[in-house]
Amino acid sequence: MTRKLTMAQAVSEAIAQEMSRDPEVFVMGEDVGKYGGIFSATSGLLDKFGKDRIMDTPISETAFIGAGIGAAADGMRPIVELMFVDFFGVCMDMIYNHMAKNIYMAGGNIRLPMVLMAGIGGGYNDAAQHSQCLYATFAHMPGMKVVVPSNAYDAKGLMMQAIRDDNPVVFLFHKGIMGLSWMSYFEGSTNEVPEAPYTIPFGEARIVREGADVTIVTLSQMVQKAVLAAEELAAAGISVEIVDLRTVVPLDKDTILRSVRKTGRLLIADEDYLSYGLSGEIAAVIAENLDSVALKAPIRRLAVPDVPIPFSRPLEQFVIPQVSAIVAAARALVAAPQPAISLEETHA
Amino acid sequence: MTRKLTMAQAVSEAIAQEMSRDPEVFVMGEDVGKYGGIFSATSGLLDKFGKDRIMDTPISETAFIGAGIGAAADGMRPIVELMFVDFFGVCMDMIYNHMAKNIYMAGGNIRLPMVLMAGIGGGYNDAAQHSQCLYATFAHMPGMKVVVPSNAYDAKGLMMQAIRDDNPVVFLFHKGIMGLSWMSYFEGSTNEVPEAPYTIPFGEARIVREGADVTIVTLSQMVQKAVLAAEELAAAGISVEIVDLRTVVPLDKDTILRSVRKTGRLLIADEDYLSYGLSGEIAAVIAENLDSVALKAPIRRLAVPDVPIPFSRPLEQFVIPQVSAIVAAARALVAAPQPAISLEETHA
Amino acid sequence: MTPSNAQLLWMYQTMVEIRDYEETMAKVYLEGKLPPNVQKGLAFDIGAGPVPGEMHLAAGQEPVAVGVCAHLRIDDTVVGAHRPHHFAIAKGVPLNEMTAEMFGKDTGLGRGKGGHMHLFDPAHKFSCSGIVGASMPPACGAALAAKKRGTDAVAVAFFGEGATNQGAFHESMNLAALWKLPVIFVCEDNKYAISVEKSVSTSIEWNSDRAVAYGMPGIGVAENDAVAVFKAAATAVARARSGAGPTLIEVKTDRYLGHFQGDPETYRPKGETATLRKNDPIPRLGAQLRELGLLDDDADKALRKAARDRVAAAYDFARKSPYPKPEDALLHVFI
Amino acid sequence: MTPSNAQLLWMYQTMVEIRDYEETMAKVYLEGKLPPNVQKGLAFDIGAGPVPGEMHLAAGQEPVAVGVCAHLRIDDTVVGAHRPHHFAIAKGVPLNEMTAEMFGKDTGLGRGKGGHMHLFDPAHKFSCSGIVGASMPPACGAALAAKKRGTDAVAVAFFGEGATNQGAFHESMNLAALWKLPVIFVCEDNKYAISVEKSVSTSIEWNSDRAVAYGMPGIGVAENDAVAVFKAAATAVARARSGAGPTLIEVKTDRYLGHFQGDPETYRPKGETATLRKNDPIPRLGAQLRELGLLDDDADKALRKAARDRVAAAYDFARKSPYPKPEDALLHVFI
Ligand SMILES: Cc1ncc(C[n+]2csc(CCOP(=O)(O)OP(=O)(O)O)c2C)c(N)n1
Ligand SMILES: Cc1ncc(C[n+]2csc(CCOP(=O)(O)OP(=O)(O)O)c2C)c(N)n1
Ligand SMILES: [Mg+2]
Ligand SMILES: [Mg+2]
Repeated sequence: MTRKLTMAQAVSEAIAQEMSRDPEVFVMGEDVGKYGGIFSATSGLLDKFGKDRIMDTPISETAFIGAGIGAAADGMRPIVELMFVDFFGVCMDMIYNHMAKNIYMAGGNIRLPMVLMAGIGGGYNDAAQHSQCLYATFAHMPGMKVVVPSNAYDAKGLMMQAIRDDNPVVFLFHKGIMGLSWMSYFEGSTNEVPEAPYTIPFGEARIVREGADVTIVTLSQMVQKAVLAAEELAAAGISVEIVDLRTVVPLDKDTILRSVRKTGRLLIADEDYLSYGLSGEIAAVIAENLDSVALKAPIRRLAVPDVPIPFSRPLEQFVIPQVSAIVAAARALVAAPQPAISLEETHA
Repeated sequence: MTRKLTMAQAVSEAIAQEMSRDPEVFVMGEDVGKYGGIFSATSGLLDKFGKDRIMDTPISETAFIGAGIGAAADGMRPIVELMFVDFFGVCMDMIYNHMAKNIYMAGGNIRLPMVLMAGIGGGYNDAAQHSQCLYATFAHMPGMKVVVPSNAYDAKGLMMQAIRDDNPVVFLFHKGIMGLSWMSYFEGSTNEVPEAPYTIPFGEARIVREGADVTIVTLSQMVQKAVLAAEELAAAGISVEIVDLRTVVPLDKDTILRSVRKTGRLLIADEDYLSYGLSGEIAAVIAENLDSVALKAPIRRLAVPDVPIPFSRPLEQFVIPQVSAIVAAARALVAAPQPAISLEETHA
Repeated sequence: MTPSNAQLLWMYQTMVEIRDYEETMAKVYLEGKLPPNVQKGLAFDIGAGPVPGEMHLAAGQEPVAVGVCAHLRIDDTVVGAHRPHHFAIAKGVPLNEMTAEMFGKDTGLGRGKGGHMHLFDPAHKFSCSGIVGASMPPACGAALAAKKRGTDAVAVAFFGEGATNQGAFHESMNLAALWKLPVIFVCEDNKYAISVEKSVSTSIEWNSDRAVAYGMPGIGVAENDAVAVFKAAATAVARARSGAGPTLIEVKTDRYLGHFQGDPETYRPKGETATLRKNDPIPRLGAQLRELGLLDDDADKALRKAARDRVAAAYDFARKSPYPKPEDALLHVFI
Repeated sequence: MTPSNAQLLWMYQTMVEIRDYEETMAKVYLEGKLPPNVQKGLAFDIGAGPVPGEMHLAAGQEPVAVGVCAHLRIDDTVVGAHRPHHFAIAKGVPLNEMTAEMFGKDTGLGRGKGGHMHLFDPAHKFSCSGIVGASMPPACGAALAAKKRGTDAVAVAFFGEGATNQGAFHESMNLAALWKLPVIFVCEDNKYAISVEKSVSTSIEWNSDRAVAYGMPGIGVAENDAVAVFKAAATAVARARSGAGPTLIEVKTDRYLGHFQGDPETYRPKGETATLRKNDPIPRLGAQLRELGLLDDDADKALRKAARDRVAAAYDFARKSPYPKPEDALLHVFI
């Protein structure tokens, strides 16, 4: 029988199993030891593996992420935690100019098996410097795989995959689905997780729910919101298909296209900033393929409307797309004038 | 009679005129003094204004950009140079978590009149850490205006506007259009510049060339490439309209939509990385408005294909879109099956 | 320089007010966050209640704030970090608007947009940031502005001992020393950076010894004591005002509460805070005042009541203030 | 520790080879870059010729490279900065593949993808970066790996005096000292960071004095001399190998050429480089060798010719190597 785990438990179990298997794996970061990671991603690991393999660091992200790069280039497999993704600004040079580019600049002559993990997301009023998603920022820069799980099962398999990958992987977990005892979370993210190790390949989106009328392309915590929205929409007679991207680099364009070809309607539900980010990229996938996608309505995007995340609850709830916003956007999509004829149909 | 200036001359003239007008304006950065800025953006300013106002800094981007923020919050108007935009990783926290967010977090109760300027772009084999554009990275994060001129006339007017703005402005000049004596450049970027001060409002794209068959939305150096491509295409009977965005925050969506409504075909020509960036955002503007845009073909994007910029000349020329690539893409757009029926037409 | 009687009284009364403010917040913060009002299974819900989000309180660290701010004028700049209330109060930031900000109200310093780590009061030249180490560069900038304008205003950057290992510390120290900026760097060594002890993060014992790396004076204050801090700050502020340049001060202080409210503090030796509290700097300064004849029971009571009233009024103001309209979230990205 | 005869000879011969390499590059680099072969109006075209892009040469700074690398084994790691050739050569990076990389050829260390600031040779544990200060954190990581594996390998981070004001310096120094990592930090003080003199960038004179801020030994080497560097490095490398931790070394050295090739050098006092060249460390070490009877005219000639031949062969190899196919640009983002 499989057990239910929170996403935090799933992540730390994946790390523990890989650490047991492979002595080259170790963990570095702020408060990853006694504290077990601020978001419990390394909970219990210090007791199991000791402080030589679960290393608390100074607040020196450039130095310890850079040290991870050096150790990885030497064949070790560091897992480095950047506590909140929002702190990337103090260490982005090590991340994007080195971790991400060294393999390429070496013409493929080195490996860089490193996992950089960080907490993302808002919804609990942690304001402008502690609530961002920013996955699109990493995804825009070549050389990093970017993994953004929505639930415990995926998190374990994707983390094991990440640790075994010889390339740098950025693993971003949304705080609001970790199943922490001190933050309300979406229960759908806590699910059955096999005890035995398993991996989930990167670049394969998951159809969370099949549907006929509207495709919602989404990821991370927003998947859980989309599920709630879909239930509400189903009651109103609107059949929603949910695509959970799971990884944004690589991006599973085929699954997106297949779903939108079927439903003819696309809603992108994203917790990152609206402009120049994830939602634009997904829109482009469609816009570049309008000869084979018959859209019944223009695509729609939900995302943070290009403002920093405000602290005050009513403001934050307004800027981060909520279940109700997904419902309203899906309804509006379905209500858009029909039928429409796509480029594709006119070619026939 | 107006004179022709290089873009570098235009930028330094704009700064000089504002410094003469307003004692609160000053310049900080590496090698901005005696050297006159590695890309000559501050050429001649040390002699005019002395070292208290044209300040060479240590290689401490976090400290001196942060100092710019502190001075701007105090009412001064610093112009801070980050030599290559590629170095943003060592100081992004000051840029995006502070410079960009402080006004918002203060509920509009402070001003932050600061210009951050940097050189962008490749084409001269400076490899992966010195050739990037990255404007989309800044544009994705709320709180910064992002200015990307394509020629000397615009550069002067936009720089004056930037200095006078009470908000932070990121001003990105492409090295390959500065008109430097040590780097080949596109001559179209050196043009007539009035001596008298003038400003160009942000958020107003410029129609560089009117056309009927294909819209090319582009910016920075790529505008000059598009102009050459348009001439070649005109000879082949294809009429191109070129939209120079000039600023990416704010983005002039109206001009883009107006042009694509007219031509029915969109090519985005971008020197930033392809995915999760500028080209996706422009594509989304269209995809969201397919009820009022009659596309004759799917949109097309040209950008750096998600690889770090390689050093070797044939490789770099391959990944950075060249005039020939623009020509080929525009031809392919026109050759795409026609006629196609848009959503809009079906609503009528 | 020893504090005048007025300064001693001001420091005492301000410490009392800060402590009351922080202890009140510790209580108010818990409202709505505990079972049975929260999602089933949770021990605590950080996002619930009238003051949601993280909350870093400074009870125990009052001497650092008052000892330094006793020397400051309204035109001097203070930049704090993620644990900012004691500095804000000592710098004169109005309690009402500050508290309203932490409640996310429209009357707050930032109309509710900033929250407790992002208090901006341009009138009192106070600001802070949730990013470790981020107080230092902007403080250099404020000092640079003062210098450029030829005033004798100074700037103070406060930060924790954990922050000294952030690159921004080093870059700012060098810049300030190089340019002889009128800035005072004040490090609060409260022994922990969240759960990480100083010995696990820092290769030497006294950060003030790092000042030599910049040719800057460093002053270590070994006692969590307002007068001791006052004396160190007197030297540093005078040096800055005179144009001689920056100083780095480190104060050994104590954090009585968790890193943030809700911190399980399992990393702390049992009984540690109880021991620390025995050396509480507030009663200690009170006793000194009494010895000097500046305080008696009645005056103390009155002063404490006055502080309590001001604090209570601020929380009341915050509670009664309206929330901003949701769509106001779209305002103020630019001005 | 004084160098053995073999070490003295190796240092001399390696310095000769480095100098020849750099001077050859200075010439080759200009090919195709000057009028009339370039766009009208240009004095120089950085993007033209067989070796395009920026080019930072280290003529004059050879003592730092050889004095340190004389102590290193193949399993020791070296991380350099944007001016990396002297380190690469002293660490044993093969000249052919290194040169081919700078020509952008498929036979290069990185198949032409890296270029001169991005030389990766995992076999000799050499790498470098174009970002100032970026050599230090990865060197800590290599040292950490050695420590975890219980080997006595060490890591060296080389960087310029300008880089010491980058946050990465401070963070890495603290981390290395805290974790007692077997790393040697070697600062080349060539007096300039592009056009900015050390006194305009750095608040103290000797960066080696900054070591005390980390409880780490600091060694200043006042002479641009291979033997002097050798001695300092001997202590530091021995300390690292023994598990006692890191050392910071600063060497006063001289940059004979521009910051990059094409640098107008208007910021330099007239005649400065001519004066510096009078103190050239290569003939100086040559004279010592002669005194010790380790060198005579014939041996010197032979050794110089051998170096010249190796260098010439490398440039020849590079020239004759094929370019990668354009579409190979899409490979190697991931492996
Ligand atoms: C750059 C950065 N890294 C990490 C954090 C997370 N963080 C917030 S407070 C803190 C500890 C700070 O310790 P210290 O500077 O000693 O201040 P104290 O909390 O003790 O007042 C950490 C690690 C952050 N906010 N910013
Ligand atoms: C973070 C960063 N800032 C700025 C630069 C631009 N830059 C390249 S080399 C250099 C000067 C470096 O001086 P130094 O460290 O003394 O080394 P040297 O060139 O003298 O060998 C500068 C400012 C850079 N590459 N990286
Ligand atoms: Mg602390
Ligand atoms: Mg130098």
